[in-house]
Amino acid sequence: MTQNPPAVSDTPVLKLLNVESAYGPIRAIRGVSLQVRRGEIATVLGSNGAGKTTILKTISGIIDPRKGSVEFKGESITAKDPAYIVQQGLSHVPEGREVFPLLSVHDNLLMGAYTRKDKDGIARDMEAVYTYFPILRERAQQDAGLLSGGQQQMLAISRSIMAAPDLMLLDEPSLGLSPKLTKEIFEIVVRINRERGTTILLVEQNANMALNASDYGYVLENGRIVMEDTCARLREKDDIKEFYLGMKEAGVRGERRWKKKKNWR
Amino acid sequence: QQQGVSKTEILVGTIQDLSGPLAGYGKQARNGMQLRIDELNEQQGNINGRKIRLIAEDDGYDPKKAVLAAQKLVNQDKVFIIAGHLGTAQNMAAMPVQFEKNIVNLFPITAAREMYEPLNRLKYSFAATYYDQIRIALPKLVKEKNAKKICTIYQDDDFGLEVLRGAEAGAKSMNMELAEKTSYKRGATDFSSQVAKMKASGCDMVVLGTIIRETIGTVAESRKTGFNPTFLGSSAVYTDLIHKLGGKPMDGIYATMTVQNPYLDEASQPIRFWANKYKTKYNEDPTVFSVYGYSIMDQFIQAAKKAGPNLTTDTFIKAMDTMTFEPDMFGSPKSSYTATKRLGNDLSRLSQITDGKWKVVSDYVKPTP
Amino acid sequence: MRFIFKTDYGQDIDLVKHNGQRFWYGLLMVVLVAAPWVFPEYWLAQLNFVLIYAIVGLGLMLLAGFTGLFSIGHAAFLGVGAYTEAVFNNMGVPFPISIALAGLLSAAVGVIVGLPALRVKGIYLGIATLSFGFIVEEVLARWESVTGGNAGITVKKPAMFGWSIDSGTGFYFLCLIIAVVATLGILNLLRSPTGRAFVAIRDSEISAQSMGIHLARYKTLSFALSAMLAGIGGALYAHKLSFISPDQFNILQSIDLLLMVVIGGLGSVHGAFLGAIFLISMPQLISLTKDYLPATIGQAPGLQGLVYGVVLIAFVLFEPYGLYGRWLKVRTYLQLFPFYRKGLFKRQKSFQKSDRLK
Amino acid sequence: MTTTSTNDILLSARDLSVRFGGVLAVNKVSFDVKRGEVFTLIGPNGAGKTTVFNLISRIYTPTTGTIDYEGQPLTQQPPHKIASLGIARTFQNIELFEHATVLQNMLIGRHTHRTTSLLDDILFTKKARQAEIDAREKAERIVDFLDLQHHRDSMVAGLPYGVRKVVELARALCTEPKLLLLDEPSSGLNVEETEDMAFWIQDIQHELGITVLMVEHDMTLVSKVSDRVLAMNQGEVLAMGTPREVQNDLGVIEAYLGTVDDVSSLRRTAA
Amino acid sequence: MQFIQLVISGIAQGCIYGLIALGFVLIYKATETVSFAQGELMMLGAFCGLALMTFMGFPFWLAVISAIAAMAAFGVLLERIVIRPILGQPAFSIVMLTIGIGYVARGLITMIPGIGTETHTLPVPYKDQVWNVGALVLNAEQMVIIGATTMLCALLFAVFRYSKVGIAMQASSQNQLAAYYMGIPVKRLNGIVWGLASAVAAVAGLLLAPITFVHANMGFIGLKAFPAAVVGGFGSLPGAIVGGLVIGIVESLSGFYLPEGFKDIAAYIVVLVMLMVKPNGLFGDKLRKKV
Ligand SMILES: Nc1ncnc2c1ncn2[C@@H]1O[C@H](COP(=O)(O)OP(=O)(O)OP(=O)(O)O)[C@@H](O)[C@H]1O
Ligand SMILES: Nc1ncnc2c1ncn2[C@@H]1O[C@H](COP(=O)(O)OP(=O)(O)OP(=O)(O)O)[C@@H](O)[C@H]1O
Ligand SMILES: [Mg+2]
Ligand SMILES: [Mg+2]
Repeated sequence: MTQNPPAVSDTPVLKLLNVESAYGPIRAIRGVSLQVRRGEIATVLGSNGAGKTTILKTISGIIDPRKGSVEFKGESITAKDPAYIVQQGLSHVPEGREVFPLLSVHDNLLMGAYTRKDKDGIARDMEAVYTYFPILRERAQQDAGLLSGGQQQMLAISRSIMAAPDLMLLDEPSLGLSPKLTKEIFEIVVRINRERGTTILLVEQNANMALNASDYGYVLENGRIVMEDTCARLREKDDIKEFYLGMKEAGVRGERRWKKKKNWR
Repeated sequence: QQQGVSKTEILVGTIQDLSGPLAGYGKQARNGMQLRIDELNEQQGNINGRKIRLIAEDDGYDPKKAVLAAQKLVNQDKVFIIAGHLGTAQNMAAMPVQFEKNIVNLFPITAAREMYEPLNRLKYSFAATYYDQIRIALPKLVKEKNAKKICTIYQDDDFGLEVLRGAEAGAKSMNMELAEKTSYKRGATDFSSQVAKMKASGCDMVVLGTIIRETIGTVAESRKTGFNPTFLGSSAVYTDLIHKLGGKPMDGIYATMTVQNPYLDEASQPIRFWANKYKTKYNEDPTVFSVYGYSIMDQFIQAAKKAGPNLTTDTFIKAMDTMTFEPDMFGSPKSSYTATKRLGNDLSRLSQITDGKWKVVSDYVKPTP
Repeated sequence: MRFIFKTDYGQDIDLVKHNGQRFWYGLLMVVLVAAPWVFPEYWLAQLNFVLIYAIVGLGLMLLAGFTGLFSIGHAAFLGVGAYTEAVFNNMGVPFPISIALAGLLSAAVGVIVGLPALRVKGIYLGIATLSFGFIVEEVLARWESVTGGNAGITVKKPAMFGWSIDSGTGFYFLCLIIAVVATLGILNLLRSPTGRAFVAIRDSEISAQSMGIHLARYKTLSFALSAMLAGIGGALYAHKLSFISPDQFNILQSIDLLLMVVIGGLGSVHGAFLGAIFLISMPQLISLTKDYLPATIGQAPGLQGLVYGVVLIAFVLFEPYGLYGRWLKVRTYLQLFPFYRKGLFKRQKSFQKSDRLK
Repeated sequence: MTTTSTNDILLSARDLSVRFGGVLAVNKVSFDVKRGEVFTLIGPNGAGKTTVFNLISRIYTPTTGTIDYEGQPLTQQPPHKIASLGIARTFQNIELFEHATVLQNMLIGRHTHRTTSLLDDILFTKKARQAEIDAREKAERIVDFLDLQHHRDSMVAGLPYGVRKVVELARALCTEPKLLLLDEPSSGLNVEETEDMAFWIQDIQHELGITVLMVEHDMTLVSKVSDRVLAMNQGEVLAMGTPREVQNDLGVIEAYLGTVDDVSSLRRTAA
Repeated sequence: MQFIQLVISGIAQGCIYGLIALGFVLIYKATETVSFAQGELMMLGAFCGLALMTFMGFPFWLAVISAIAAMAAFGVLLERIVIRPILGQPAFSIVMLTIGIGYVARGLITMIPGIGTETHTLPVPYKDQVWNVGALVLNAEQMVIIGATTMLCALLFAVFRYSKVGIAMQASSQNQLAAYYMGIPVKRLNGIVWGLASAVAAVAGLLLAPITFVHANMGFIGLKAFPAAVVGGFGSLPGAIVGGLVIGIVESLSGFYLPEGFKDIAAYIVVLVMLMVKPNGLFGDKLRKKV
């Protein structure tokens, strides 16, 4: 990337304070506080069931937090209607694609731009996502439900791009994408961040990609944030290397099947 | 100790459809009964020292609910008698419950033959059945109009069936056959093919096993398509709604009737007075069903008085079985009961809509021998 | 909270998990057996209806609650059962045989009705069953030589080998026994491969199929079993009413049956019973309370329907999981008593997803 | 990495094609899966990999071509028979029974092994009870194998994505298959969990002796566990061979793997 | 001639079914629930028109427009109070709600003293007019229904096919969660849908009233409209009309040419045959889940 990135300002676009969310009796996240500053890409790492998806869902109002507050662009959006939150300039690429199966690809994209009024801008962005993912143009009239898994993922991301949001929440965007496309997706994410100044909160299993593309990272374990730092520094931590980047000190795990306890050095 | 009779009170139960398809009738019948009871309790004093209290249950025209309602009345409220229960299937389901406890089923509002057949000492039925009405009236009208081909359109349920059977019996008594029998399902709105069928068979006399909206629908469709036979309906057709809703095309329809419709501007003064009293009390126009309810209660009161101070099911039956009820102001025929004759009478009159109103056009029709 | 220490897999499979349950269900049985001597006649009659409807409800629960196939024509099976019983019983066939025939014939009709279920789902299936319901009703009305047509038929008391059940008590015990047997059968079914196959079909057909479940066979089986219970219920219904006519088995009856299982709580055996209690007692409760209302309201026609509708709406709004769901909450509350947290059952936002694709 | 030396072919696809309207999803694809090996399908999104799985599990019928399984034509079998032939699968988008617990899901997997009749079930005879206990034992063994003790009695509806993937695997294993079809087993798993998955797949191959046919995008996992790899593109075969061979195939790199390996280029350059 | 006359009657009756089916399809397309209250909404619409025309003395057109508007508002209100609290629950909960709404509507109307239990007639200007074309008799009431139905159907079709709001309604029915993620105001749209459906019901009620009269149970005709919707394919608006016509014509012809009883169940036999031959109806989408 050669272009000059817009400076990351210090004002947080998104601020979570002590958020606790639960599914019935199961508390999925407990006292999570995090911030995403305007113009940056932040990432949340964490193992299965750590609560990453729950955080994103809480932000976009899909589940109401038990405690704590969520602030977006200085306004509290705690437990607001999800549609309202999205209209404030936030868009969410959900886990598991969630396309509109019986609408055509084209209509799916149009729905992405539901909150927008500028016809020209929409047409421009439509053209842009078709360039990112030519297959979508090819399948514009096909029902989205008949796309392959990866194609649906492309559609889900594109749909979110169509919203031209201020803040994008991405839940595992590379899920089910080919290695080549995975890289491309991250390039697109970074480009959108750099070119449009879109702030991004990224949840990703592919930690290597995520840590390289992001500016700031949080590590989530069992619903709690156990570590946060700039990505540059996170990349250097041993635990991160071992558990998230798969770089092992030779012989620590190797082909043997026991797990080392994480102690967050 | 007789249930439902105390020193000061007689408990009368009734089961009506107050929420189902016949809620209109059910309500009117109940109001009619209540009107008579109020007259008794407020003005005329009592029956051998007892006032009447009416307990009305709603069965929504559902036999299962009728059983439960009967069970409540008989076993929970412990009524003395059940009177004026609306609906054939509903009565059929409720009667065993009553009979088990020796409770009389007095004058159910349904003109089905099962209400007095087979004979049971606890059954009393008050008015000519649809079967008899048509069976007796049809030959008279056929002769009068010199009709050649008789058809019938009937509702596909127990009610319609009774009319059909009556028509068949009536035709048979003249050595005729029904040229066309056609039916529709309750709640139908389109009668075009039925009318087309009857038209195609060239009928000049149509027996209507229909109620209100279906009568209007059939007749209107016929008039539109230029099919103009003589229409004869049962007493179910004899309601002011036919001409009120159907308007001009309804003129000329015949219907059998047992009591007169209480028009508010009726010529006969007592009926007019009664109708207006009803209207003031319930804020709606009375209909024949109000009259049914009123008459049922009136005749019960007469019989209960006659039964004397020791009112039990047995004394009541004894009184009933020697009762003769004179024609009342609504023009009902004289009726009488014995231990073996449990249908008050099988007579009906013919009436016809002329200028948007029912007019009585014949005296009580006697069965042609 | 009760913790059960399990020592072998058999314990997981047992119907009764611990002594507490054993005690409560035992007590329930004692009350049911003593009912004829304890409750007034009127209540006993209601209880009897409850048992009959619970039997039908169990069948519908199996179909709708566990297999996910909604039938809006279930009254047809009730009708087939009732008429079979009426006809055979009146011919003098001993009661055990006639009721078995009623069940079997209904099951056979159920198989036929189940056929479209192999191709269609959801609303389409609903309408298919509804259509069958209408057709069966019409057949009952038109086949006069057997059914007596719209005039209906009177059903004699159940009798076998010169011994007839005519007292309310005898008939009550008959219903009780059948209800208990049916319940046990369903419970057994649900803890065995057949029951699991039903649940699998409900949740994902494609995946059930890839697990080797023969969709057509199990769907028809579910229809057949469900119809059989409805038929047996219908036979008892015929005796309880002692007069049946085709319009007793119309769409409104079908809707009532469906409401019964949904209000009871879809997907639970308790639900069938709770739903039956609701269905039978609701109109009675309304009519008991209306005497206390001012006459203009209490005596107004339509009140029954209105209240019924309002209760129904209130139910869905406040307790979408039905009576059984409510019961579970009450139970958890009691078990957790001092530690119960307020938000425990706070309803989550939930999101509907098309089930056109299942 | 062991390669099985048997020449015994378990599944063989010949000239498979399937067309959906204008889309030729699979075009003349042929391949053989040998008994005991781990055979992996890779390819760009929309290449037709899942469709091949769907053809094998008879969700779709091929427009042309045949599939033979143990020497018998598979295309004549009804879909529900596939499982009893010993073919189990997982789904790319996870198709679990949401309103059942993990254990119940796995027991449903035992369906093809049911021994009881309907009557046994209704009466819950001794035989039914014993069958039930046996099924449980089998299921519990797999629970242990896949480390699912923790989730054993949880409702699937509440499980995180990654665990569901494992539950699907567990359910498929419960059918005791000969051939296991895994559609992207590692998607949604992090590095550590993917490693676990690799171990499991190896164990499935070696200890349970199950042949595995897999679709996968994670090349680390692919090269670790597969014996042979088939690369597809736009419905056609692009390359076939050992993981290393395929990974070095220029066509595969072009269409699938991409050329840039260093992701640090993504990083924000200081302003 | 006979035949043509029967077909014309069938078409007219079919349009009635179609018109009500339109309401079902509308709700289904936009919320994926089946409204069992559609018939009752129709009944309320007719009573509303009746009240305006006969009790309040509004002129015909004003009464029609006010009745439709009032019912639309009522629909929105209904959604707000009753449906919204459980928005997102499984579709079947909402089906139950609509059954409940049906009971309440019928109960409430029945409770109105002196009016509720009666049958009324709606004084429309074209009442009882007939045109004789050759030997055929065309009925004004039926012609009005045919015309209005066609127009409504075209209008709704356009809304769903081409307007953003229409597409968004379908989107939220297919995947509510995703609709929220897109910022689609699902709740508001739902309100609009129910408003629309009530308005359509009101139109149906007003058009039907001259033929079937106004009474508390007039909504039961909705049961015939279900088959119509299914034959057409439940998600298709033109399908609703075509399905209605098919059923209407089959009914009319079978009433004449087939033995007694067939007319009443013709609709249901048609449905079953259709489901066997073409499980998704004439215009329904062929759906198959891709895994
Ligand atoms: N609908 C639900 N009902 C009950 N519990 C749930 C539900 N959804 C999630 N959970 C629980 O909440 C916790 C966090 O789940 P979440 O989906 O946020 O994890 P995650 O970090 O996104 O995992 P993954 O990487 O697998 O997507 C998990 O323990 C899970 O079991
Ligand atoms: N039922 C169907 N109808 C129409 N097109 C289909 C259908 N199933 C698959 N396709 C098309 O066939 C192609 C192959 O799909 P498939 O799901 O096999 O891809 P895949 O290789 O599994 O891709 P991914 O890695 O993204 O899952 C895609 O372009 C898809 O759109
Ligand atoms: Mg997640
Ligand atoms: Mg795939």
